[in-house]
Amino acid sequence: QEMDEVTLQLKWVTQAQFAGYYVALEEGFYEEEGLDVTILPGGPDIAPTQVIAGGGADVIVEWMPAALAARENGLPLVNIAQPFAASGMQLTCWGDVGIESPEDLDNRTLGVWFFGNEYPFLSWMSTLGIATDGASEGSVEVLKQGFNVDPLLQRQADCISTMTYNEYWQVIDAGVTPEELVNFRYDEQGVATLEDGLYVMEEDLEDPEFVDEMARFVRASMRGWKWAEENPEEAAMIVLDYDETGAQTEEHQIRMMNEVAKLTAGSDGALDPEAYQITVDTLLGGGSDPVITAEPEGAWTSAVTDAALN
Amino acid sequence: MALPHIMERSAVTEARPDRSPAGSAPVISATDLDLTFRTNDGPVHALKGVNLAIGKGEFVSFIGPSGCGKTTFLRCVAGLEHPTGGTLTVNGMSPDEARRARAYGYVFQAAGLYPWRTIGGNIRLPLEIMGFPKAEQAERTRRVLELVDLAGFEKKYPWQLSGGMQQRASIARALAFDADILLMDEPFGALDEIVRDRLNEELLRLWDRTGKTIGFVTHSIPEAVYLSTKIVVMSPRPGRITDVIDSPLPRERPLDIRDSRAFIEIAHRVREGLRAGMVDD
Amino acid sequence: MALPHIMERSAVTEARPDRSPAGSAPVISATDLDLTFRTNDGPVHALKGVNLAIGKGEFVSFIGPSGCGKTTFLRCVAGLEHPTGGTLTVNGMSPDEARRARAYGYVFQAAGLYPWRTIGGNIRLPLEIMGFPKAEQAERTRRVLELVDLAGFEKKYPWQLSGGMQQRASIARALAFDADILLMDEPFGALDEIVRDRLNEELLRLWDRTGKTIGFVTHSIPEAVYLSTKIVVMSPRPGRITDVIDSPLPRERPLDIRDSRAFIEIAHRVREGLRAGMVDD
Amino acid sequence: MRALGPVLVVLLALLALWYAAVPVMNVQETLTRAERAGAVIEPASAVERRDMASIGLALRNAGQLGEAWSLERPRLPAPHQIAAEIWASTWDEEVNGRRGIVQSGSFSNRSLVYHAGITLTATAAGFAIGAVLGILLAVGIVHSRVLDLSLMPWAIVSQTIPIVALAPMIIVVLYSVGVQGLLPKAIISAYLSFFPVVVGMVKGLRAPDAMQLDQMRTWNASSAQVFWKLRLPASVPYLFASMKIAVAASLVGAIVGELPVQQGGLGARMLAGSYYGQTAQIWAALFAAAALAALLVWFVGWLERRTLRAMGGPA
Amino acid sequence: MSGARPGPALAVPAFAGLAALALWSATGPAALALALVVLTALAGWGAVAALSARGTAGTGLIAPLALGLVVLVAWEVLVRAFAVPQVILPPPSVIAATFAANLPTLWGDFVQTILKGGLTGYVIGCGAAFLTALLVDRYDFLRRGLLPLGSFMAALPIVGTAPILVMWYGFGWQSKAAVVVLMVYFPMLVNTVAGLADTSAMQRDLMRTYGASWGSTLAKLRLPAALPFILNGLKICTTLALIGAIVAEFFGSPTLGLGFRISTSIGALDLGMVWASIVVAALAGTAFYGVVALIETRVTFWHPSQRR
Ligand SMILES: Nc1ncnc2c1ncn2[C@@H]1O[C@H](COP(=O)(O)OP(=O)(O)OP(=O)(O)O)[C@@H](O)[C@H]1O
Ligand SMILES: Nc1ncnc2c1ncn2[C@@H]1O[C@H](COP(=O)(O)OP(=O)(O)OP(=O)(O)O)[C@@H](O)[C@H]1O
Ligand SMILES: Cc1ncc(C[n+]2csc(CCO)c2C)c(N)n1
Ligand SMILES: [Mg+2]
Ligand SMILES: [Mg+2]
Repeated sequence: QEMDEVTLQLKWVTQAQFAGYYVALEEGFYEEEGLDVTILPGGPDIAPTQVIAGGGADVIVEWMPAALAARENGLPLVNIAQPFAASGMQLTCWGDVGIESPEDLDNRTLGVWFFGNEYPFLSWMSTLGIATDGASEGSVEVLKQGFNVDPLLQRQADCISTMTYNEYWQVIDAGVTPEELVNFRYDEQGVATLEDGLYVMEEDLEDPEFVDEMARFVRASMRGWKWAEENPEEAAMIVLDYDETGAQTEEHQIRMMNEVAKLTAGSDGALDPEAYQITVDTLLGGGSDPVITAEPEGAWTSAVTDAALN
Repeated sequence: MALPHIMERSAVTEARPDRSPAGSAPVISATDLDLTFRTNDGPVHALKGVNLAIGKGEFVSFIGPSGCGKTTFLRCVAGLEHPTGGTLTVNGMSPDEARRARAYGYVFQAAGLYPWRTIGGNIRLPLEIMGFPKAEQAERTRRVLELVDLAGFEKKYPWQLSGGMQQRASIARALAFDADILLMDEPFGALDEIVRDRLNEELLRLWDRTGKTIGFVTHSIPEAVYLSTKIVVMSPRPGRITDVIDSPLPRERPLDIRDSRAFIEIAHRVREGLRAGMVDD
Repeated sequence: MALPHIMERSAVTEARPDRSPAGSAPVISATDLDLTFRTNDGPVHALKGVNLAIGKGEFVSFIGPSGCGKTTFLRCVAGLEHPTGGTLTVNGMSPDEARRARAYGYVFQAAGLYPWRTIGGNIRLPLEIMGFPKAEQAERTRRVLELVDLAGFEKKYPWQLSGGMQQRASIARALAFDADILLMDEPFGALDEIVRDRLNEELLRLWDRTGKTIGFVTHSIPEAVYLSTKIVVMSPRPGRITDVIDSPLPRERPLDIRDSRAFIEIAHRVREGLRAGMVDD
Repeated sequence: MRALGPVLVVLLALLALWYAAVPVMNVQETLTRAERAGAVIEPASAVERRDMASIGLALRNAGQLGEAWSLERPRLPAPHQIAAEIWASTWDEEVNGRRGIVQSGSFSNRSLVYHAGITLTATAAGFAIGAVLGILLAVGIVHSRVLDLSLMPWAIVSQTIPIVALAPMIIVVLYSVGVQGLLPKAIISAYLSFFPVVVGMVKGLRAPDAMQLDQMRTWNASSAQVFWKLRLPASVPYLFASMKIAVAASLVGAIVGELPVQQGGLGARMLAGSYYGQTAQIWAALFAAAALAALLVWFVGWLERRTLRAMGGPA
Repeated sequence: MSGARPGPALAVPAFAGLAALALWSATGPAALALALVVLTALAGWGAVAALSARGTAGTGLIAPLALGLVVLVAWEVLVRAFAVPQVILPPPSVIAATFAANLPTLWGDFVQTILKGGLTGYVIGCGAAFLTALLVDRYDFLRRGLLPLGSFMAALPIVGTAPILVMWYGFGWQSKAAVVVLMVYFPMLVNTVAGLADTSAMQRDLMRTYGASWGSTLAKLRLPAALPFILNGLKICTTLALIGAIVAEFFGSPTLGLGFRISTSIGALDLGMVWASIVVAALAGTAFYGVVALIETRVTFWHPSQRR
């Protein structure tokens, strides 16, 4: 039987954040759907949007702000599924410097991820009425945070961006007690944006065969996700086996899997239009320099999930 | 005072072409040769009105102060430089044709052996380039090595030989393809006097044995007198011939000949010619 | 045949020290000088049992085949090399003390001018180092430039001068600080015969005018004979003195003197001495 | 061997300096840990300590610095920590580890041996491409005046472009035209290594002086003969000198190329170490890379010696 | 020989005409565009060959510009003709437009990365290397002990050192300067040491005959003799310094700088901005290199390599 080839480009390195796809691959869920899937790990400065534009992938895992920004820049990406129901991004601060509420952020130095991940932060600051051009009254100093949590540990920044499932635990692993830290979940600040969705090129969706292929892909992936939620330890081990850098540790990946499961828990793969609207509103409200200037049209479709889930 | 003296010599020079030995056509013949280099600082008149005929089997030395055009003349003969006026023939051909016909061997001032080739390899180099068959290459290499007294050193590398031996190897290389003409530009300039004496003796013997026509540039008056059948004295700016001296010395020349009356007289005349050229300058 | 001849000369040499002119203490005096270089290939015996006394105002030439130790001896005198045996004094001091007392000027084989300094700057170099006042530096520079006939070239860079002019500048540099002893290691080796002749004449004149003591290394027999009051002939491996010839030529020496009987005889004796050394080897 | 003495002395001095620097560099973290463990620190809070000079802080709390040489996330790890990490991620992992070569039959992806192997392959491929390209360009430049005039300035400009910063994009673009795996890394590696080769090789091919070229003319040699028999042999010493620089550049290129791809290699290892704050792992990978570079340079030097000897140079 | 070639009178207009034609065809059929690009390149070759055969003054400048022009035309035409997505490779015209529209931003990045990070690191690194070289030259022990270890240090790849230095020296330009110091230190050291050793035994002996001290030998002989090497080192280090400063910004930076701009713009798929930043880097690098090369020709005018 002829297998359909699908290439998936991840947003980041191989880790439990992408456990569902690796599980689906390892457990043969893709194969059962007649798919021959290749998973390409991402990495720093690899833009999945660019990869798909160049034809290097059929479908990508991307965060919605980056996908919508790309759409405005002339790359028509469409969300076909949203395995992550909730956002895991937060700002983690030292409590002992006197930060308790968002207002206390004024005049601080903050570490932020750029590379398309800065939009929710900028939008949040704009709703708070805080500028981002240097540590002074009514403004914060923004650092382009690198790949790790050192800026916080070294106290080069008062707060840094973390994911609930990853960097936060690295801070804890470094010996910091949860009591010393204050977390601001973007979810709770009302500036949540959708993370880790599946995106394809708009023109590809005109082909019913491709839609069918994607439906099977999403179905198998969601099976993978649910399997991973139920078997976090096995899932983490599968991820570890696929990690070619050999840098991940079992303990950390199992914990990450457990945390990720909380974010995927509410999702069957279908995009929640309400969450989509919050994301769009957040991005449109990005202050003087919004990420997107107009309400996007056709940036998501339920055609694939409809086919997949029925 | 010096001027009429030169004029007289020049007159003699110009009369030469018909005087080449045995009346046969000269091997190298230059008429009214001119060469001007174009440089950034303006033209350099390197050769002016040079007339010279060299007959078969002659040993001709060129002597003159630095920059007088000795090298330039030799290079013209070799087809490495192109005269801007006058005519020059080698074996009746143009110098370029002669070069392509491999009519001559050229020995540069420094030995210029390739350090990555053995002595044998260095001597084989022109033979390879000229496409001699392998067996003949070996045979010729053996023969010229013997000729310059370097048999047994074929497998050695240049740095394993003394300066004098290197220079002999370089001469062997020029001899290997057996051109009738040998052009040598200060081949012994870098050697000390004693080694030089020995090589001079050997060169004379070689010339005697092979009957080649030799053009030889030198700065040393005794060397020029000792070696040549004909000494061409040149003066600079623009380079021209001020004197051509036919040597009365016999073909057989022991080194002692340098203490002879005749030798000292020719040397004196050469020195006078050189000084005249300087004063004239 | 050669051996007794050398022995005889050596005997004469050893008798020398007491024979220095005017009976005054010699400026340079070597007794049983030995020098062995330790190299990776084993020791090189560069000087062996050298005995020599040079009196004030003498012009002493050193001649011998390549590698016989001429340079090494001069360097010992200059305190640049340290003998491994025997004693050597310069002006009654050790060579090192003499060096620090700036007792001599040294001229190397190649001109060795610093390309980043003008001719004037090069001549000023030793003066700067020795801490002469600015005004005197200028004055001395002017004077020695005139002495070597280079007035007007003070602002030029070395490469803008011919080889002969560079060599003269290098001599001027050695003269600038007016040491009583001048040590010259083949200063004219790289020059052509005509330029060399002229520089030889000028050097003689300078020596005559200043009364300096000069040690002069050369490869050229005529040069040695023409210049010296005393010619030291050396032979190699291990380097030793085979002959010391006191020249009967007068102090006044036109270039023509080289065609004279006396000159030719001395030259002959030098050549014989050199050959003997070679055969002996 | 004679050189070993001074190297050892300097090395020991550096090590001593290093050990002395460790408590100063790590003072903040060490004191924070001591504070969490209940010790009395002066000043008492991390916020107060934040902007203080490290040396002063270290001196005032000299008694609390015992842990500085064994922190898990040090700013500056102690040499023995790095040594331990290198040991653990080479011998120990391969011999005793579950994925090591002893138990699994292939090199463990957690060992530096495995990653050095990946990097070495990319480096070798990149170096080969870069060297060949550099030599070809040099041949073109020496033989064509047009290329000489127009290409050389651009070769210089090419080196002012921060290719290292563009590596991710280049890999993506290459990916889109179907080039993947070893080749993209090799291309970046080649980009960094071709330049020294061009410069050195042009110099080498032009090393024969006018006399040697004239000599060839007197024999009426063709330009191919001049190239093979004169220019090429004469350029060998220059070629090797520049290849030593190029091979080190190749290694840097390969490491840079590995960063975004994250499919193994010392570069991926360094980044992962940085990403997870495993300082010792970065340092170990760093030292492995430096050792690899030294090895490669030594290898080129060895090739050089062999070639020159085969060409008859003084041994 | 040269008479057989078309003169510049023919080749130059042909080149210009073909370039224009190629640009005009950019949105037409790909094959035609490709053919025109090849023809343009050939005409450019002919023009440069004709100019250089004549030895026309300024060929040294015209030739590289002609090649640059050929590359730009080919780039523009091929990107358009083959409809390469802008998010993969934008055409030069788009890059130029972005460049022009973002001058203030790019200027700020230039100041941050090149002037503050690159130049400071360059000065400190080269200066430290120079002083070390003097020490190494003075004490043979250090030469034999330090240089082998130095070559080990030179092999430390920037991608490993940059995160560490950002951790040590913070996010500002200081850490970038530190990365640059580490990058330029060794090449500069090696060159200076080689230069200081590049005196002949004769030149050194000459100083000894003057009874010169170490200091005056250094000032009057070794330093001047080392200048060509020192300047060569300085020249090599220019490009290293810029690359180091830019790359280090990938590992943490404030919200400006060329490295920051490049990485952020890739994330936003603003490829025009990416390339505009690269243009700034290349211009700055070439200018920096050019300035040092110019100083080199001025200061070492006496060196044979500068005299022809
Ligand atoms: N390629 C060249 N371009 C310009 N001028 C040249 C060139 N070759 C030689 N000259 C000049 O032509 C003149 C004659 O030079 P040539 O080399 O023939 O002299 P020479 O007699 O061989 O001198 P030497 O004894 O120093 O070798 C000199 O003034 C020299 O500077
Ligand atoms: N530094 C050294 N180390 C080892 N051997 C040396 C050294 N300097 C000179 N020699 C050897 O000592 C011997 C004498 O050398 P020296 O330079 O004094 O000869 P020379 O008479 O000046 O020769 P030339 O006429 O070639 O200049 C030679 O065999 C030489 O190889
Ligand atoms: C250069 C760079 N920096 C930060 C992120 C943000 N980011 C997106 S997913 C992810 C993994 C979470 O553990 C992180 C850190 C990025 N993509 N690239
Ligand atoms: Mg000549
Ligand atoms: Mg000598």
